[in-house]
Amino acid sequence: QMKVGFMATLSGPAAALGQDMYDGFMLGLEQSGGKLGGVEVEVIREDDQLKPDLAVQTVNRFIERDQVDVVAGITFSNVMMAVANPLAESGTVFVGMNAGPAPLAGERCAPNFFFVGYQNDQQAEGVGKYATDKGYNNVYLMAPNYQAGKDAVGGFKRYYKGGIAGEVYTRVNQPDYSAEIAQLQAANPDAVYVFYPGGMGINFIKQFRQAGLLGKIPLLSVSSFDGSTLPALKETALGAISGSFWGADFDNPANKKFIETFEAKYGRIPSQYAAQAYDGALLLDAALKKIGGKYQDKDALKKALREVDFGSVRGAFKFNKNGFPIHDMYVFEVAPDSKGRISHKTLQKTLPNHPDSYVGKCPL
Amino acid sequence: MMTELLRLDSLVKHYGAICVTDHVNLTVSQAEIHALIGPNGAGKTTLINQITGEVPSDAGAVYFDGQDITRWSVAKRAHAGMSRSFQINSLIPAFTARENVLLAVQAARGHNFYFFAPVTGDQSLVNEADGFLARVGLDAHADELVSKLAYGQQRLVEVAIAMASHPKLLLLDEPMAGLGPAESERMIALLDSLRQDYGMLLVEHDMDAVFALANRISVLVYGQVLLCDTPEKVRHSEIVREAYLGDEDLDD
Amino acid sequence: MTEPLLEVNGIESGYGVSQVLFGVSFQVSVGHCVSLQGRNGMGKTTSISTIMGWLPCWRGEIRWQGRPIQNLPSHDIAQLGIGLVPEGRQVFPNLTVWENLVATAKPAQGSRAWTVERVFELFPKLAERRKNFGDQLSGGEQQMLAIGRALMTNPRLLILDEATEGLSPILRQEIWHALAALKAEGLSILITDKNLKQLLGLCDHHIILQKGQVVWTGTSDEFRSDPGLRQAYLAA
Amino acid sequence: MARDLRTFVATSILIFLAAVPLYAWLADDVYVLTYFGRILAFALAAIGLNLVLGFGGMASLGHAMYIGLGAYTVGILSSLGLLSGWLHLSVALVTTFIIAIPVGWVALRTRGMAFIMITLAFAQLFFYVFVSLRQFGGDEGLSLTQLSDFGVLTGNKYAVYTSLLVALLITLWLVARLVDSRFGLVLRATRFNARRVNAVGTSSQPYRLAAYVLSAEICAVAGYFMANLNGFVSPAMMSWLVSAELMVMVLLGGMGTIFGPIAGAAGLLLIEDGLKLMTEHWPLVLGPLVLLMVLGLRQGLWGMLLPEREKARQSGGQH
Amino acid sequence: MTFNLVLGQALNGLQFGLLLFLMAAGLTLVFGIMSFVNLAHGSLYMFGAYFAATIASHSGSFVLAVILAALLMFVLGVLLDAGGLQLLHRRSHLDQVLATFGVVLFANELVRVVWGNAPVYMDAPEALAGAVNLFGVNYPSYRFAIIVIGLLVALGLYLLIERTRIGMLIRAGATNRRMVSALGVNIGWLNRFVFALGAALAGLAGAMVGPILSIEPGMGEPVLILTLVVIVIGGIGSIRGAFFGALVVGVVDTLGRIFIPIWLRESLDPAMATAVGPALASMLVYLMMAVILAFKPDGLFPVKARG
Ligand SMILES: Nc1ncnc2c1ncn2[C@@H]1O[C@H](COP(=O)(O)OP(=O)(O)OP(=O)(O)O)[C@@H](O)[C@H]1O
Ligand SMILES: Nc1ncnc2c1ncn2[C@@H]1O[C@H](COP(=O)(O)OP(=O)(O)OP(=O)(O)O)[C@@H](O)[C@H]1O
Ligand SMILES: [Mg+2]
Ligand SMILES: [Mg+2]
Repeated sequence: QMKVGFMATLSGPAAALGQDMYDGFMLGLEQSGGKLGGVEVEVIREDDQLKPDLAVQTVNRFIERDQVDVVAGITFSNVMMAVANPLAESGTVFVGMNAGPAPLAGERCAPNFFFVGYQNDQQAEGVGKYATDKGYNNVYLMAPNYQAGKDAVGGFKRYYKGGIAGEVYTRVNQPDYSAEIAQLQAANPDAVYVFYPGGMGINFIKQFRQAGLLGKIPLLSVSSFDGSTLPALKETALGAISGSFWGADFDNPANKKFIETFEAKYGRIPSQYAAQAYDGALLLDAALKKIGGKYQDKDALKKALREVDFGSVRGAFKFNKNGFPIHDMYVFEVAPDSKGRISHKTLQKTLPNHPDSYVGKCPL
Repeated sequence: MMTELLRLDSLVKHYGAICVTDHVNLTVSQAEIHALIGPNGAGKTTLINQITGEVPSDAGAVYFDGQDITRWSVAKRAHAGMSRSFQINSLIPAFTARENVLLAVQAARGHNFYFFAPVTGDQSLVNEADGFLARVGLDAHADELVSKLAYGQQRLVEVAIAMASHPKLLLLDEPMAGLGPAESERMIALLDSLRQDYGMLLVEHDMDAVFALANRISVLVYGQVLLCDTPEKVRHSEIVREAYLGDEDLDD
Repeated sequence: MTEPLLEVNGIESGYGVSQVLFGVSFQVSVGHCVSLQGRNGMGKTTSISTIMGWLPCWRGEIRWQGRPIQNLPSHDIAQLGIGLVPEGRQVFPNLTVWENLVATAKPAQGSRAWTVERVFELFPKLAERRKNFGDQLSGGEQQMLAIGRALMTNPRLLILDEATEGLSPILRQEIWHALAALKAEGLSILITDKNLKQLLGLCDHHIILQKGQVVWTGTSDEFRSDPGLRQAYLAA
Repeated sequence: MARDLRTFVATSILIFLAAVPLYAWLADDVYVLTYFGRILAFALAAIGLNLVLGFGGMASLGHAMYIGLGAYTVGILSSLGLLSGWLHLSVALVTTFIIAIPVGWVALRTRGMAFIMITLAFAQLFFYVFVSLRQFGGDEGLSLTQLSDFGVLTGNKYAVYTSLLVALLITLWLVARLVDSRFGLVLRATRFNARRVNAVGTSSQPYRLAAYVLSAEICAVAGYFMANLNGFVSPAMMSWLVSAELMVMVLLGGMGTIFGPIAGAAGLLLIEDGLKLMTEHWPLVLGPLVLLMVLGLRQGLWGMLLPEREKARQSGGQH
Repeated sequence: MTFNLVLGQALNGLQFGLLLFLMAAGLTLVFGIMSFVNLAHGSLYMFGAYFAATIASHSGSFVLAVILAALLMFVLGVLLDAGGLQLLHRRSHLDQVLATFGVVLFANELVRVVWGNAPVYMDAPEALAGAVNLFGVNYPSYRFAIIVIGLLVALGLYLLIERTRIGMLIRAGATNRRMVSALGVNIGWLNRFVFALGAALAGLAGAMVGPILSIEPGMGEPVLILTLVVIVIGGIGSIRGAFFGALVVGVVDTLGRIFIPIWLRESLDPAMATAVGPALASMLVYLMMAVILAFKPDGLFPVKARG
């Protein structure tokens, strides 16, 4: 029996993401009959409570006590950074399902790390490209003042060639944006680009709309108006643009099956977080199949993970040498889906076969 | 002539429009009990607070032992040899009677930055504290938490603390308040026995005590010293009788 | 006229695990004044606290006009018509004098009902300080306020625990006069005080407590005629 | 009798903690060292907080800041290539001293709720400073490429655990002596009545400040150990939630008791983990449990074992 | 920068302040006046928001949702008090902190179990969707409604506490419950009423902010901290203090957020300015609190007397 240590943020305000990841992963597992590559699997579920020190302890337990074969999950970058060292040192296979911080794609990349989600900057880069394609020449940038926010702005700027109307970093978990919105309005930009995950995004867009700006000024975003917040936003977010590598309306067999079974089981449209984790399960399943279920052979498993084609819900998928994916970036518009529910509608592909920007620094 | 311990030079305190102490002049000498009497709200407690420094004065000066201490902090004044009891009990409820007194005893020995040796292991400190408790007749209650003592007993702890910091001057704000007749008598005897060692400023509404103890009496009315004289004179002063004493039979 | 208002029968009570009262009994009749005496720490305040429901009554019973009231919540006890002037004043520091008086006031039926004006008449000093907060008052002023506050509930029984403590002699005399007048109006009084002479003048009955037990009870005349009493129970 | 019981329980707990490395070695289960190491580190910090909160009545909601200072000293120095463990420790102590004095001096001007909030404010200031220090990882923290260097013992989990345990025992002993000393008497007195302390001629402020600085130092040592346990430091260690958790540990264990913080830290963390094993919705159980403990125990886990009189002492004699 | 810009932003600050006051009002009542440190106040606010969102989505009426949410919270307040919190009224502040911390844990998890992990939906009513013109500034009408309600609550509370006998009794009870009850007042009921009123105000605030903020588990804690800051800066124990404290925090925070980065950009090199500016702006409220408390330990508008 193979052991998978699954750790995510499953409590606190950000628990929605972790829960989606867990649901997605378990769904993938269930579809292959509770087995991965024919091997009976025991999933040890742990909540990191978004506390880095607790996460380190838990990962140590996975490695030292439980002696798991695979560590999976991890919702937030700061938790990822905290556990990167012990994971890299132990050599245990790690399948990351959301957080993809830059240092781990670059100088601190490790041969046992496989990020089935995305590198943090990639989605932003796609939106930057979109803004350039649209011919915007005066974009206003906003993000919370922490590393992920700065990365999201940096990624955008990397592919955006026009001018910048303003660059504002707000307080983490700021409730009120009226002053910033007034300032933004005064700058009269072509478009606004924001990175406001979770509750911050909800606060922002509600207030943006009440100021009468939604629909007037194009609103571009990443990780803000996604599957985790749309149910709370509904028509409030109609028309907002967001960048990702996956959308619920993707028309490929893997995705169709995923959407169908997920909705049937959980009664909601899956989010990107569920999709990534589901992909993680598919990935493990395919890799293990390839090596005939010999999960004890770590090197073979790593090799298989790196090479296997598992039929991702996002379509084309390939691991780069740093363990981060090369995949297509898209932008979406918040719009009603075929059943009239508010979801994402694919607008266009922006960056096909897009590698991350840090792979050059990876010594592997 | 006795040496002068405390001299108040024209002390003033206003609260808003009310002038609570109005240019008060007063002296207390070594080995003297100077009683301060006056109607309720005349400013007696305020005056004591001004002397100890808890209430800053608006004008005037306080001299103690020849020094101008008007701007000194509470702790510094206390350290220089000025000690008070509070009109309303102000003890450490979670401490035993002994610990309460110890606090004062050790304060008198300079700073307390001794982190290591247990206080109760220092026999000289403990003995001294017990000595003061014995003097107020509480030796049997040394180990009781003061919050469990009856009100009257707590008053006695107040006095013991006041003595324990080796003061030159005792400022006593209604030490008899809350004491029964018997305890009052005991307190009077106690204060009487202390008079050689300290100068005392005694605020009290218990006239038996005042007339039994005081060498001099000052009468404070509306913040002003109406009269400062011997007990005999004060007792028979018509104004004092009218403003303060009424027709209380003093020879009860 | 001697119908009992408050009866205390063999109550036992204390703090936490330490027992202080060991069976205290007495009664206060309508229109009577009763004094509780004893040296410091003998249980006077504890008796009063138990009557008021501040302390649980472990054993025995307390009756108000024949109805048992021990261990009722204190507000119910107070509502029966008991006004308390507690030991240590306990005025509300964050209320003004005026607010202290009216906050818990209860209207009374009779023409001689206590009102703010009447309290200010009794204690003119309070009128001067009506806008001051409780903790800005001098000790004596607080005592006046505590008495005024109790009177404003227009009680049938007034309990005074060391109510003249800290008052100037002239004011003390006024209080004694006022109490005499109140008694004459039919108010019942339970009082502890150290001014024996005044107590003897005012009260009909005296109860002496020693170590939580009643050791003597009698009238003022009986008290006066027993010269050993003072020495035995009240002196040091 | 109660005293014997307390001695018995305390010794059992300490013996248990001392037996952990032995078990780890015999059962070849290094994880128990990590696990109980974290409990020890929190217990150490809680002892520090208890010094001001429990004995001095100063409810600081900012002590995580000192944990962070201790931890970041290790992180920053080792990222600069300065590895000596003794250097880390002494720099942590000195930095904390330099910062705790002015912070404490200002904060101690206030009391009660204002003190809680001003200590929180200072902690938040430092929190934001470290969040914005990009060169040291910002909010994503800093991985230690190398732990504090102690020769052959470097990074040895047994050594880290054992030294942490020794540090805890020494601190425990020092605090036990301290509260009974002349200094301790003044400190405990200020908790209940600073006015009285001043009136006897002891200016209370220097004593409160000294206690504050001392407790900050203890927390810094705890932070130093946490950095070495986790091999990682991050601003999350100094978030107000950690300060709050420390406070909960002290209260849960029993304010102003010597052994309480250890009981509180172990209690909270163990209960939390135990509940997590039983249900995914563990806070649904933990919450009411905490509430019931406050209502039922009054003086915390350790206080439960105290005799009546000591309980009364803790509550300032009120019933 | 123009005077108009500053004025406009000052207005934004004022309205943020009023939003804060609305959230702080119930807490002031329970903590400031009744002296009960209720960390669970944030949870009550969260429940208010969830109740309102649920009622609004079922009934479609926003007004009904707000009113019912406040009423439900009043009832819940009564139940909570009767169900054990009353025992905490006479405990020390620290006991209250610990016990209500337990309640917070429970409440957040309960919300997660009942409503799920994800935030829930609530929108402003149609009638308030537009904007009004205020001093030449275009103002979202919904914000305007919040300002009006904030002011009404402030006035109502002020009158209740300072001008009524209930208010006097509440204040008296905060310092000496025993004495209040010995004067014939059922302090238990009084406290229950105040607590429930506080809960209703929290519910009202939660319901009112539903359309502009995210309704999610744990939404109460950041607000709790901010409102505690407001109360302490204003001076514990007075409605006036909380009101002005909220305005001060609102204005300083807003102006700081906007203008500190601008000033820094003028005086430092841009890279430095983008690094320092937002960090400084995040610290501003706490910096302000530290400075104010260092100089005025009792806050800006201390109550005249305290027990
Ligand atoms: N902080 C204050 N603010 C306003 N007025 C005050 C303050 N403190 C005291 N007072 C007033 O000053 C006057 C003098 O008070 P003080 O306590 O000195 O009187 P006292 O002579 O000690 O009276 P007593 O014999 O009743 O104790 C009183 O009328 C009191 O109301
Ligand atoms: N809060 C308390 N906790 C424990 N014991 C107490 C408490 N208050 C009083 N006692 C004890 O109860 C006994 C009776 O006290 P009580 O206050 O009733 O005396 P009293 O007769 O009113 O005396 P006094 O004249 O001093 O007011 C005393 O021995 C005292 O030690
Ligand atoms: Mg006085
Ligand atoms: Mg008494």
